[in-house]
Amino acid sequence: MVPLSWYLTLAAALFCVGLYGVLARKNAVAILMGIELMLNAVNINLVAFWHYLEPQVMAGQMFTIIVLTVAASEAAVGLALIISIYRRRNTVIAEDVDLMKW
Amino acid sequence: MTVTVDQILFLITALVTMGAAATVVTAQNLVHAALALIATFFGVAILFVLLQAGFLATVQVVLYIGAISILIIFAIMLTRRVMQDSGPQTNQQWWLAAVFALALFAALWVVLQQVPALQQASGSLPIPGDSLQLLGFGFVDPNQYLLPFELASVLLLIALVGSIVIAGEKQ
Amino acid sequence: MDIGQFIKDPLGVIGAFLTSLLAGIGLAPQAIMVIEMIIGVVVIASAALVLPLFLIWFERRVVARMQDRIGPNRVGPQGLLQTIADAIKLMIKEDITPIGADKLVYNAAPILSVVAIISMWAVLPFASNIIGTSLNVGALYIVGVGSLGTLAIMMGGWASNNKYALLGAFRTVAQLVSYEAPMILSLLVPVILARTMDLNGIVQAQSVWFIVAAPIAALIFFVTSVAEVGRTPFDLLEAESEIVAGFHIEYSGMKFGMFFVAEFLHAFTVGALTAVLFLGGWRGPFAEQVPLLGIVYFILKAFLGYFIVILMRTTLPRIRIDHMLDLNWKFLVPTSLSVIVVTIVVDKLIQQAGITNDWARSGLLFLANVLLGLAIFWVLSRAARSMRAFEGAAGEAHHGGDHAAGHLAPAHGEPAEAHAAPAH
Amino acid sequence: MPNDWLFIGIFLIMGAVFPGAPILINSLILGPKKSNSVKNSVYECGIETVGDTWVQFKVQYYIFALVFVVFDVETIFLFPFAVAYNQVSIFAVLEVVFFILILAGGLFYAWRKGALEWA
Repeated sequence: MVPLSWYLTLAAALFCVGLYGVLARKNAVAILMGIELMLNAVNINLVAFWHYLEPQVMAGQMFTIIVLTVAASEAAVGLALIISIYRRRNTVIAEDVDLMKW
Repeated sequence: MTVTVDQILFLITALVTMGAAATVVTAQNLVHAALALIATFFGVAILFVLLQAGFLATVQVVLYIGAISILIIFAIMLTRRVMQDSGPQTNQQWWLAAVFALALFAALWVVLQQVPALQQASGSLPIPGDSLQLLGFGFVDPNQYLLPFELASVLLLIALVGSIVIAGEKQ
Repeated sequence: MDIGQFIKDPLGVIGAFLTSLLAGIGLAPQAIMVIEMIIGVVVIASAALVLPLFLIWFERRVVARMQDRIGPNRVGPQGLLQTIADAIKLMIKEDITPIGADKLVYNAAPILSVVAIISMWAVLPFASNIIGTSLNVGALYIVGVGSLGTLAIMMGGWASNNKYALLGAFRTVAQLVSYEAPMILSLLVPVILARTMDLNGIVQAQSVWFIVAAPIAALIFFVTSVAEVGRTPFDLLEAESEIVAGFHIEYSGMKFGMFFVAEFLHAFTVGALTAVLFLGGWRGPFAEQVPLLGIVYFILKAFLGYFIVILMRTTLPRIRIDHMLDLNWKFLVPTSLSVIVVTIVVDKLIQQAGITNDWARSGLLFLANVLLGLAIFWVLSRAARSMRAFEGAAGEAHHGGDHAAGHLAPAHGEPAEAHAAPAH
Repeated sequence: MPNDWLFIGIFLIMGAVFPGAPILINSLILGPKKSNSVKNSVYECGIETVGDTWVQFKVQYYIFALVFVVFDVETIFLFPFAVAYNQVSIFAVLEVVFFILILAGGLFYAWRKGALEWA
């Protein structure tokens, strides 16, 4: 059998790759993709814990679906913001949006 | 230690998923990054299958590959600039980000090693055959997850209204 | 081998025979299982891929008859081998990849488009015990692999390095994505009625066909599925007279052929899915006892659906993109939402009232559907009346001037169709 | 259940091999290979290509995809409910009706805002 720690390690690695994408990418859409990776890593964790620790309680799967909902909402609103910024300022580079920067 | 079929499947899936994820954060071309993201989603779906959560695997494909990635590709096309699509796609602090991500991974790994319960979990617990029914019943049971269920619909409503207000304004 | 046993459970007999054969060679049980699965997959997949050869001939003949022509009748008896000749022609065509195309994505797109359709066949119940696999999330699985087809179109259009292909792909994806919403919603209705997502379970629950209990959902499912295939009247993706050919313009040879195969196979799969979800699938006289008879019923019902798709193609004109999207978002989605609400409420009330007879239950649900249909009709006629009054007033104000301005066709270079000015 | 998914996995792989084989036979063996730069250039509509493959898309594409995503997520919640339909009470059904009505409100809002118009 595959030990639980393998899944957790994979999820941690996926989370860190996503985090790198969020921190290092210039393009705002790419930053959002990094966030999606991180949310997926969280989902792997949730499902792995459900499978290994409490398969008769559906909380793990339930939480995963809520995370999916949040991911969908986040993608929808985030991308809408990016499109709006692009139409006003003609850029999708996160660093160029610095009007509020002190 | 012998390697079982399960473990081989897991390792292959994990390798492909991580490779695709690495492409997502390094690809110069954003559309390539989006396609790699789809591959990552698919890899995660296979992991869900290996964890015997078939419903979630299907949801992963329907929702992430069928809906969210389409949204992302549309957004990429709507905000495409020839100038910004070429050249390096990372900012000046990318090395700092890499160090930070690696440090976080190291920290998580150390934590994983120190919790014995995580090493011992064998996955031999029986999976209920009617897990789908349990899930559906849990959604509408006031003693279980009714509140998140209704809140999800409110959240979706807010996301819909907000996105239309933000993206749909006339220039 | 016992003939009676074979008639009852053909797959079981063949499986037992294969198992004993392979065990004789000395293979492990797991290996035998995998080999049997591979054999099953090869049988289903090759059947699904050979089928379009016949479907294309069938469609060409029917379309020709509708248009008072003869159709292909030279190659082979009744022109049956015409498609094979066409396939050979496609095979010896040069395979061109345009300059600047993204090689990997460009080549993966046609394969993915076939995979998306063919994978649906893995869960289709051909008979009571002849089925690829009865997945417990079958209905959702159909939606999931169907969305891979959307992805293939997007990949093909983007990778071709061609403005028109990209535009065609985007229009297509906007259409597919829009029509997927009411399709999933109407797919939910048979799942509610059967209380399972397993397609074989859905068929088994249909002692009374679900088209009786859910006629509106059946209609919406069928129409939206046809839109998903991109057939006339929803063929804006390859409207020959408007845009060049849509997303697959740069493809040649067998890669184009694969998009073609995917379309025809998808059209037939629409018929098959409608048969499974609403027309009782393999159900029919003696289908329980003789599964092979179930296959015949299933194929007949699927062909009925496919035939209606062809009739729609030959009779209806193409609709404009704004009308198409209006039809979807302002009619089909609200209607399917109200169908779901009516179904879950009425079915629960029936259950609470203790009515267990399937005919009584279906009849009551049918009644509810009829009432809902009348209500929808009433709302629509009121909306149409107020719209006419509004347009009439606008026309008076502008002396029949440019009241069509608000309805101008989208700005993607297709000629604005003549806007029929309403009489005032 | 894992066996079902093994079958699906084999099916997906085979489903890729079956259409891939004729394409490979076509491009590697049977098809002629006399390419030149004109033949390989982008076809578009027959005349020579002008400019880069960059077109400004309407934001409308995004809006439709957005509304679709919201309804997709909604159905994900409803499918498990449909499977558990036999056990739930009439009260639970009303909750689901409420759930659907909230999202129908979102659709209604999009409609009134004119977000569902194409032009």
